Parts: sequence; C-alpha cells; structure tokens
Amino acid sequence: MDFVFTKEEEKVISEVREFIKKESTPELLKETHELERIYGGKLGREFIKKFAANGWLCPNWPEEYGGLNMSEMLTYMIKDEMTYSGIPHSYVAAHYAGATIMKYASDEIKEEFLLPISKGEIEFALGYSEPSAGSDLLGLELRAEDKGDYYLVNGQKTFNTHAHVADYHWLAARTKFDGPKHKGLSMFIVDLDSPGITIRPMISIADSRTNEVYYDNVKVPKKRLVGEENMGFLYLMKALDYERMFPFGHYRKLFEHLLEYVKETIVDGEPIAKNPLIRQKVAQLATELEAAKLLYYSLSYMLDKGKIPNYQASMEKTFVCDLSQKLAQTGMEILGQAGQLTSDSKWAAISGEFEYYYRWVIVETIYGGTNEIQKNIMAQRGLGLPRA
Amino acid sequence: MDFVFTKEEEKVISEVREFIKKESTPELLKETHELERIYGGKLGREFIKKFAANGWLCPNWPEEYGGLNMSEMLTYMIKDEMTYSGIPHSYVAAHYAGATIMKYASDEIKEEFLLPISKGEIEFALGYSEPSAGSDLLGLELRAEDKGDYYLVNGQKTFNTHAHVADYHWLAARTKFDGPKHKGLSMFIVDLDSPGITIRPMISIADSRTNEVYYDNVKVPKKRLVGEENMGFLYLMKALDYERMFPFGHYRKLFEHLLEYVKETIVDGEPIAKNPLIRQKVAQLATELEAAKLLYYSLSYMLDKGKIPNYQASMEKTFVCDLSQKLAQTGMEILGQAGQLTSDSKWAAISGEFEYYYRWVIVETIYGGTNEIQKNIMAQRGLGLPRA
Amino acid sequence: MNYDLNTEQKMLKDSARKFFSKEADSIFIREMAKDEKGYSKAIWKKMAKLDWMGILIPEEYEGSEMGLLDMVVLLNEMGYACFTGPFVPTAVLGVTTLLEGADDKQKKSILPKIALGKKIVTLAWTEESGQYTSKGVNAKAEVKDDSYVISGTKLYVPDANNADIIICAARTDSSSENSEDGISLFIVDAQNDGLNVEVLKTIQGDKLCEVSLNNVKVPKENLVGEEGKGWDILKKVLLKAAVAKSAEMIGGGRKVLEMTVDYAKQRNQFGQPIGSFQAIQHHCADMLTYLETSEYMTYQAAWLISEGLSYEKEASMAKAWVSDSYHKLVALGHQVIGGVGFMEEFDIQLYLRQSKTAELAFGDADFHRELVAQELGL
Amino acid sequence: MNYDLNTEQKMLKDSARKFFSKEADSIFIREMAKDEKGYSKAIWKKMAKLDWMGILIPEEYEGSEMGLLDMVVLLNEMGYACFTGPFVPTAVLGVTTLLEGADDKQKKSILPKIALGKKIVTLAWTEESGQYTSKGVNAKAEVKDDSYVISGTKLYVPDANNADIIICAARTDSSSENSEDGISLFIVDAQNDGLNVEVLKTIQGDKLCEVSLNNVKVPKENLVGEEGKGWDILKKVLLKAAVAKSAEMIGGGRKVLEMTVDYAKQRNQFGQPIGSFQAIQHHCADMLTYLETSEYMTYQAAWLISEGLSYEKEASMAKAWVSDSYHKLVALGHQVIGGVGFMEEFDIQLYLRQSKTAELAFGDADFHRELVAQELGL
Repeated sequence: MDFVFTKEEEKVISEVREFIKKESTPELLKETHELERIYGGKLGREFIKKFAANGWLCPNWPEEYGGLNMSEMLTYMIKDEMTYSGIPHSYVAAHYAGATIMKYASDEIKEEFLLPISKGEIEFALGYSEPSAGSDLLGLELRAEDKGDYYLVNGQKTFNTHAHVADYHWLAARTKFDGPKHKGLSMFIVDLDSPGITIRPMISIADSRTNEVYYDNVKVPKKRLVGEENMGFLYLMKALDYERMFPFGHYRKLFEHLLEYVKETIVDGEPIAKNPLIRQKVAQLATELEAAKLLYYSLSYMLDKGKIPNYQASMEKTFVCDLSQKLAQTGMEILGQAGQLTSDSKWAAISGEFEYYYRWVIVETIYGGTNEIQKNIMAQRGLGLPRA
Repeated sequence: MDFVFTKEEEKVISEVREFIKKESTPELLKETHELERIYGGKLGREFIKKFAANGWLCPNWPEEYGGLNMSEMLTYMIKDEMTYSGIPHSYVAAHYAGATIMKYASDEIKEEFLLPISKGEIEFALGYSEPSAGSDLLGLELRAEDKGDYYLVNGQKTFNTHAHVADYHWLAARTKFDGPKHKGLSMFIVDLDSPGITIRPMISIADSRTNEVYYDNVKVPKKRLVGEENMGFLYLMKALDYERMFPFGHYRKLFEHLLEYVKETIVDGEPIAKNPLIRQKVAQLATELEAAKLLYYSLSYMLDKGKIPNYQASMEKTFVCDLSQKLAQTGMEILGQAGQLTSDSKWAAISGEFEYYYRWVIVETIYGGTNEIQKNIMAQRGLGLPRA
Repeated sequence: MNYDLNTEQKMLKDSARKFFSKEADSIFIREMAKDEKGYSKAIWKKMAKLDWMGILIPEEYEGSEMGLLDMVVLLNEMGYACFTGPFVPTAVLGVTTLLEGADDKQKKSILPKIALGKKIVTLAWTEESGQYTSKGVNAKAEVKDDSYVISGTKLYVPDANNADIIICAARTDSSSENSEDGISLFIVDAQNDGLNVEVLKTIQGDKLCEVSLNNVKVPKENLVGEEGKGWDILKKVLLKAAVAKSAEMIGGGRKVLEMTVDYAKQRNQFGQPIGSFQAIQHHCADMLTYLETSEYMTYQAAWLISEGLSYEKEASMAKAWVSDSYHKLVALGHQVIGGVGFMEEFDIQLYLRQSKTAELAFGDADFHRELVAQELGL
Repeated sequence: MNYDLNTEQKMLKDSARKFFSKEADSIFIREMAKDEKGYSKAIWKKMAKLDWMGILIPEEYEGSEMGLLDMVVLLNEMGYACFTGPFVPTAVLGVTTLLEGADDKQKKSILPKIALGKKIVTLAWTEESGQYTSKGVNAKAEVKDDSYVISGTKLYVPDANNADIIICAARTDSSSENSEDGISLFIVDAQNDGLNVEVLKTIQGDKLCEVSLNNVKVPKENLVGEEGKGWDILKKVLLKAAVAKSAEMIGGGRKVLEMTVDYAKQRNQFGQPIGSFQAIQHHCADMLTYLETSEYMTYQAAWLISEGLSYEKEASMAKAWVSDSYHKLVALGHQVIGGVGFMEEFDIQLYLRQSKTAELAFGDADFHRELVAQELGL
C-alpha cells in the first residue's frame, strides 16, 4: 500500500499548477464560472489550447492521438487540479466521447477527430437525454433513418448542456425501430451547424444554461456513424464504465474558503471557531472530503491495473454528490444570515459562493445517473443482488 | 383546534396514575421488564385484574363487554400511561383480537371471550408469522383442514411472542389451498394446551423470549372459527387499521432519565449540560418526542371522529420506532463509556437502561410491519402512488 | 385535543387559497423576486379589504382580533403560494412588537392604519452578525434634548424599503454586564433624515434590507415600552415570528409535496410511472412525514400562543423541527423530480429558495434547539 | 498511490482468516463473552506461535517488526471473526506504550516476553469519566523512598483481569494549570499488593475492568519515560489504538455485509428474493459505501503510521468516520435481516455489540472530530 503520490506525479502536477497559476486570468475564471465550468467559451478555448499543448487534456491517451501515455492516476490528479483551480473542466469530447471513438470508430473518424480533441480545438455536446429518456436511456426516440448516403434524423433532445458552445453533437439515436430496445441505438457525430438543427436554451436554477436540441430532417453523412450500426447502447455503457469519474476539486476549494471563514469570523464577540457545534460540522466535512479523495483515486488505481470500475464509480459519484449537498447546507448553516445573500450583495459571505452552490448542488445527485440508479448499480453489480 | 386534554380526561388519567402508583410493586416492574412488557406473568396477571376492574384495559369498549364506552382519546392516554409506568402494556387479546371478535365473531365466541378479555383474565398469543410469512403475511402455509366437526391443523408459527404465557392462540391459518392467496385464510381461537401443540422458545438479543409454535394434527373445534371461513385476511387487515397504535411512554420515561443524567453529571470538572453538542442532542430528542406525541394523539382524534387511520398509523409507527433508535444511540453517545455497561455493573449509567434498550430497539423498526412496508403504505394509501 | 380548524378558519383558509391562486401565480412570484419593491400595491389593497392586516389587532384598534392561530392559517396559504412582501413584517412583526410594548397612544396612532392597509411597518433587529441575540444589538441611541439620536447599521431588515415605519432596536445603555439590559425599541419614521435603506439581494429575492442610521433623531415619545427593557419585548416577538415563519414553511411544504407526487404519478421511465418505484415511494413517504409533523408542531405552538398559554418550548421546537424538515422535504422533492426540477421554469425552485430564507429567519434550527435546551432546564 | 496489500500482507490476511474460522467460530465467541477470562490460553499460545504478538515489536526484542499496517491486516480478520481477548491490550496498547516511552531496560525485560506470548499487558488510562482526556487522569502517584505509591480507580481497562502487567497512568504533579502536565506512566505488576481488579459487564462481554489501586508501591525504575511527561506518550498511543480499533470494525463490517447480502439473496417474500426490492438494494448499497470508505480511511491512517509520516489528522478522521459508519452499517444489516436477526442465534447480533464497544473505545466519533478540528487549525 501507499497513500501518497510519487515524486514524478508530484512533479507533473506542480507543473500543471504552475501553468494554471500563470495562464488563468480573472476574466477566464469569470467566464468559466458563468458557463458552469463547461468548455466552449471564448477565453476558455484560448486557454485550453495552450493547456492541451502540454498533453494535459488527455494525458492518458497514446501519443499518436495527442496524449502523453500517462497513467490514469496522473490523469485523475490533473482533473482534480483543473476542478480545484476554476478553469473549464467539463469536457464532452476529451473525457466522454474520445475513448469510445478510439476504441470503436472508423479510422477516418479517428483521424479527423482525435488530435483536434486532445489539442482542445473542438468540443462536443452530449446528446443522450430526451423528454422521455432520462434515467431510462433506452426510452430514447430520436430517429435516424438510413437513406443510403446519409441518415435522416428527426426528434428532440433535452438537457444537452454544451450544445450552445460546442462544435459537434455526440448523438445517440434510434436506428432500429423494432426488436429489443437496446439493440437499436447508434452513435453519431453531427455538426451542430447542420441545417435543420435548432438549439433552444433551458435555464437552470443556478442560472446556468442547458439546451433542447431539435432535429428536423437533418442529414448526417454515413461516415459520421460511430462504430457499427445498432451497437450504440453497448458503446454508451462501456463509455460510462471507463469514463465515469467525478472530480471534486471545486468542492475542496469551497471547503477551504469555509474553513478560512470559520477561522476569521467573530460573532457576538466570540470567534466562531470556538463553537463546538461548528467545530464538529467542519471536521465532519473535512473527514468526508478525505473519504471522497480515497474513493476518487481508487478508480484511477483500478484503471491503471487494467480493471474496470463499475460499482466503484457509482459509489464515488454518489458519495461526492451527496457530500456536495452536505457541504452546501452545512456551509449555509455556518454562515447564517449572510449565507443567503447573492454574490453581488455587499454583505455576502464568501462572495456568495455558498448561495450559488446551494442552488447548483441540487443537480449533482441527479445528472450523470441519479443516486437511485447508482445505488441500484452498486447493489446489483457490486453485491450481486437480483433485479426485481 | 385544541392541544390540551379536557378536565375530564385529566381526571381519569390522574386516577389511573394514582392507581398504578399505589398498586405497582418493584417486583411487578421487574417481572414486567423481564417479560419485555408483555402480559401473562404471575404478578402481571394479578395486577391487571385489579386494573381492568376499573374498565381501564378496554376503556373504549361498550359496557356490556366490560368497557367504559370511553373515547379513543382516553384509551390512548391510558395506554400512554401504562407504557410510561412500566406495567405490562403489550396485550394481544385486549388490544388486537378483541375488536375483531366484537365485529366479526359469533355470539358464542363473544360471550365466551369478551368479558374475560376486558377483565384481564385471559390472554392470547398472536399467531401470524411463519418462517415463510414475515412482511408477506400471505405467504403463510399453516393448514387448517375442515374435518366436519373440527379443523385439523398442521404447520409452524414463528415469532409468536406471548405463546409461553398466554392461554389462547389467535391463529391465522390457511383453509383454502387453491385460488387467490388472500381468499384462503381464516382466523381461529385455539387453546394453547391443545394436544399436538409444541411451544419452543426463541431468545432475542434483548434477552426476551418469543416462540416457535408447532401444530401436529391439532384438532380445533369448529365453533372456534372467527367469523366466516376464508375471510381471515380481511379481518387481519381491518384489525390492523383499527388497532395500530404505538404508544411510547416508556421512551418518554427513558428520555426523562437521560435528561436527569445530563443535568446531574459533571465530566472533567464541567457539567455536561453546558456542552453545546449535548444540548443540541437532548433538545432534538425532546422535539421529536413532541412530534411523536402529536402524531400519536392524532390517531385517537381520527378514531373519535369515526375516521379510520391507515397511512397515519404507519406514519406514527415509523416515526416512533425511528425515534426509539435515535434515542438509544444518542443516549449512548451522551453516556460515553458508562453506557456500554449492563445493569448489573457497578458503574453502569442510568442502571444500564440504555445498554438494554440499545439492544431492544433493533426490533422496533421491524416488528408489526417493517419501516419499508409502512412507507409503502404511506406512499400508496396516503399519496395514491401506484403499485409497481 | 382537537386537530381541526374551526369553521371560520376553514373559510379563511379557502378564501386565502382562492385569493392567492387568482392574484399571485408563480409567474407573478418570479416577477416580485426581481421587482424592486417586491410587492404589488393593488394586491396589498385587496388584502387589506379582506381585513388580513388586522388579524392580530384588537378590535379597539380596528383589527379583527382573531389571534395567531388564524394568522397561521392565512400564512400557511401564503407560503403555499410562495407569496412574499411586507405582510409578515407589518402584520406580524410590527403589530406584535407594538402589542407587546407600545403604549395606548402609540397603538392608537399606528395600529388602525395598519389594519386598514395604510401603513407598512417593519422591525429592525439584527445587525452585522445576523444573530437574534442581545449581543447582536449594537446600534446606539443617545438622549439629546427631547429626542433620542440613533446611529448604527441594521441588517436583514425585511421590507424596510417599503416601510413607512421602522421599529428599531438600539442600545441606550452599554454599561451592564448582561447584554440583555439596555436595549430599547423606537418607532422611527422611515422618511427620517439620516436613515438610508438599501435592498440586499437574497437567494429568494425577498426584500431584506440594510438600514443605516446616521444620527437619526427620534422624539422621546417614540420609545416603545420602557427604556432599556426592549429585550423582554423582542424575546416574545422572536418566538411569535418564528411560529409565523413556520406557518409559511408548512404551506410551502404542502405545495412541494403535491408537485412531487403529481410528477411521480405522471412521469414514466422503464415503462412505468416513477412513483411506482420503491425508492421514490419512500422519498415521498418521508416527505409526507416531515410535512404532517411540521403542521402539527406549528399549529400546536400557534394555538398555545392564541390561548395565552405558555408557548416558549413548543414555539422553539416548532421552528427547529420545521426548518430542518422543510429543508429535507424540498431536497427529496428535487430528487424525485430530477432534471426538470433543476430548471428555472419548474416551480419547485421557488420553494427551494423560500425554504432557505425561512430557515434563517427568526433563528435557525440550531438556534432554536439551544432555546429548547434552556426550556428543558439545561 | 497503491491500494493493495503486498504479498506478505495478503498471506497474513489469508492465514488469519483461516485461523479464526477454524479456532473461533461464533459459538466460541458467544462462550468467551460469558467466560470469566474471555479468552482461551490454548488459542493464545497458537497465536503466539504465529508471531502475531510481536508484529509491532522490533527484531532486537524478538518481534517481527512489521508495523501497524500489518497489525491492521490481522486485526481486520480478528474483527471479521468478532474475536476478543487480551491481544489488542497486549500487542497494541502495551507494546505501543512501551515503544513510545520505555527505556531499553524496560523494553528488554518485557517486549520479548510479549513477543513469545508469555506476558499479557494492558494500559490503565481512563477513570470514572471514561474520557481519554488529560483531565480524566486523577489517580495519584507520590514518591516515597525508592518507590512511587499509587492510589486511585482506573476504569474501562481492557483485560486487566488477564494481565500480568498493567501500565498505569497517574498524576505525579497536580500543580500545573495545564492538565496535560504532571501525568506519569508506571509499569505495575498485576500481583502487586493493594491492586484489585474487577471485571465490568459490557454489552459485548469483552473484559473491561475496574482496577483499584490502594497505595500500590512501584519501584522508581518502573516509571515509563520522564516523570510528568506521560501525556505525550498517551496521545500517540491513543491514535494508534484508535486506528487498530478501526481495523477491527472494518473486519466486522465486512462480515455483516456478507451476512446481510447472503440473507437478502436467499430470503423470499412476495414471491421474490427480498434482495430484489429497491429499498433493500439501497440499504445494501449504503452499507457497501460505509464499508469501503471505512476500509480506505483505516488503511491510509495505518500506512501513514507505518511509514513514520504525519498521521494525526488521518487517524482521528478514520476513527470518527469508521465509528459512525460501522454503527449505521450494522443498523442497516439488522433492518434487512429483520426478525431473524433480532434472535440471539443469528450472528449479526455479535457485531451489533462489537460495534458499540468499538465505537466507544479510544475515543468516539465526537471526540475524534474534535481532534480533527484541532488538526485543521481550529
């Protein structure tokens, strides 16, 4: 056993840290925050191209595709640092679609997309959810009909978060309309400026934007089919296994801000740091963050050993997402009345960060698979309990 | 609205209190504790006959059956007082079977049993659970075959708590062996000393006794069938609606002991009552006990208005049972190392009450319908959510 | 015991339900959150016509003298509609403070105007610490000639931006070791020189304000109650306001439960309504339990107050329990409704915001548990 | 980072699993809970032969010098079997105290005997308050001629009834305002005049004892470390013992999860295994999460200690997290297993008892969270 990073790992991560410190500007951090940390903003794109030039966007990829052939451990460490430092850290192409392309797509697609992805030049938008396909992905109904040279696509997607800033749609569509539902899905890469695509904003309670994407007789060239037709569900599931990680550096940072606040604040003449209730609350958060860290890196350790996390990824996701909600609520309890003030209020505590995150964390236990779905996975895959 | 008892109610309850104070002896309380508060011990029987002579065992029953025609409110108050004061308070005949007999049984059975029950002269043992029928009562397999004059009963019951001290078995048996499961059960009253009955002890982790009851060609006279043949499941369900109450005076008393302890105890030179963590814990328990009280009396209020609590009874049961576990755990946290000592240890805190209850409360969220079953009921009956 | 509302209360409840569903739909609620004032004068007038401002006001001052339980019935519906504005500051905070402390002349001059909807009043208690403690009051009031001169900064003052009168807590004496001594309350005209109000932006968009007082002159006769004895008044106001706030929360909680259950019944996944899944059923069952216990706790406390019985323990229990429960109830509702509920256009978010501000107002759960501990003799 | 045991550790784990399943089934565990001594000398000898007593003992004192991580591997299996007795008091508490504080002569005289299984040792720290605080140490030790004379009552001393040597914390100086000053540790022969041991009955039936000292004379050379500086030793012992106790808990937790999942797969109700119900699945998923996080936290702390790195924060985090998690895990297990698990004859109850005593030993969750707060600079 060993619970520290190697010197080599520390060296790389300190370079990353150094780079971010030097290259990230307040404007970039502001843009990133306003985009809810997704990739695609103007400053974000500029920054990430420089960042990715070091191979840090997809460090675990082979060198031929712009990676560094680095360990998953380092990949996770870099991701943690990215989330911690407030630069864009939610990537669809680099961190969701890429591995699937590498494993299943045609050489033509690989050649066209993988290097631009790892260099941070292009971004995808996730195109999974539909009005009737949420937790139950197999409920998806968007149709792609084989018309010889192309597929004709019609239907509606929803909660496609990156669509308004991305270049391509990483689209799951139904290509077979009878037979078992899981044998009729296919994956496509679609230009988001294709004629017939309409993108409509959906605004969240954290003021962030996600989108509805409408397909009205959109022609998608055959060569943009990923892998085999009707194998899409398999790719999706495999991708989830490989890709599911939930870095939480931003929550670590939020906690640090809370800790500073507790150390500095005096209420009614008493430092609140002396209050046993607050001490317990802060210590509990610190403890859970430590547990989350150990879960997080356990995934990369497994991957580096050639094992595929499945229930473990569900566990880490659930644990971190629950923790984010506890952190937001506990922080609010500690901040008291000042906590309810928004960032542009003169008396806001910690620049309104908790007010903002209190709204944001609502979605954590929902997106990317609800807690309920994750717990089903843990029980069934992790413990072998039978399906109903 | 009105959240106090009436003067008349207070008057009755103070008579009850007075009586218990006068008539209950340390020996009775010890026996009651050792029998886990069920009725059937020697001293308990003596005491209860005197107690019941006042009509207090079944105060809501009509006078012709030995009751006082009193309100459910008073009935609940008396039950609360009984639990609070440590006298026997778990009755099968008076509080489970009685109402069903009154409503559905033949005149012959009513005449034979109702007065002796309300006078505290006889006790039943609940005969529902079987090895394969726990939460799923319809899984029960004990067979009663119609043999003309009598039923021939074969099979096994389990977790029949009063069987070793009771006089009769309040037995659910299968009388129809094909067709829908819920249309094949019947209820019987069986002499527990009938030939062919064997009672074997099962000892719990709280040192209490429950029983397995084996039926080997036991002949049960036809006249001991309750109501109609094959209508047993209906009776059972109705009985649950009417009878489900979960008094918790014993937990109120346990809390009072904890509160006294907190007021009196000095640790490392500081009164623990000054510790903000302990103050919060105690206040939270007091608050939940208050909520439990309001839930408890809401049931009797409904009954007095002629309404039948169903999801409300599940809510009260779940709430109180969860609370009992929180109380035991929180008490243990407050008592520290002394809490783990058993009652016969010189250094035991609060006479080892928490050590004992810590073991006992395990069963609270399980028996009489698990929390999971109760929550299903609340969702389906209380909120109209559909069955899977 | 009697768990039912009486006939008048049921009528009040029904008419309030109808009123708010007609006058204040969720689009209106969203508008008010962004609106500078945060309330509509037209609706205010209609509410006054219904005699709601005067529910706590004795008949001799033109009120209907109904009591806190009736107020709770109304506030329950206000919370159900997620309705905000200067009603609670005026008709609960303002009225209660005056009833507890003001002399007949003061009452005569203000209460009838409140009852008729002609004056908006609020109470400026907390300051930078945001704490409802005696130590939290540090604004100073000094006697100068026939006046008191007040200076300091009051924070989190509800609807001070709309108020005609701000009742202000300030320290007239700092010499005592006991910080509860020396606090006084003053009726301050909001138009007074040296008084400045700024709205603070909150998660809900309700109008909590900063009120800066810079040598604000107040005539001596505007002192409420005895000089230096304001804390006795504030303590009572705190608990009554906490119960009023609990009433808003149970109303909101009822609405959230309804939204959630409706959604769970209609939304299909895996070929069946999600409400048929046990995990969803248990979330909903927990929500129901939080709600009904919260209702009982709130009504009990309000009833005790209305009856003039001892209410301190039960009021603090109610605010502690309801604050925690409402928070958990809303979180479960969001979890059931999922992604759709994360969108601005679905109404549950309004209640998420309401639950947070209500949790903090007039003492949060930890604060009131500490009061419960004191009531238990700890 | 590396989450795997090394080959030796895996072998140790396997052989321990086999050993306990052969030597100490659950019937034996029940017997020991009732047994006066609570351990079997025959098994003790076998354990000694496996060199387990000496895991923490340097080679120069006849130990195998493996370190706390290896000890944790073994204790994990001990916890899995719910095995109790004087092993932890001797091989962890006793050995760690001596290693932290004793001089070479003391070590030479005791450690080899421990390693060979010839001496049972324990540490008498807490007293009536049951608190692992410096203020909790009030037994007095006074110098008289060439001896210290100790008087006082030590409580919750594990296996003092079996011990040959009791290392005893007593106050040699009460004059300092800082209660951490003036505590000293003494090696006390259990046969000493004036020393009396009585077993306290606990929920688990492990042997916590009352040790009364009535003018017990101890030669000066039996002082461990410097006079008055015992607290520095105890602080380290506390955290290491807390991690050792966490190791027992994760072993117990693993066993409870296995029992629970097995039961959920086999038990049918409503025509299907109860493990197919979502409520049961989610209980089990929560148990799994509690378990795996507890394992990681424990191993990390043990590894830090073994490596000589700073471990204070992580050790307290581990004990706090594992204590809470194990409690919740067992409660969920009981809920899944239902009525059957409430019966004495089903083994889960042994772990319910273990979880409670382990939660309390060497500081409970609240206690260690307070230490974490201190480590965070609060």
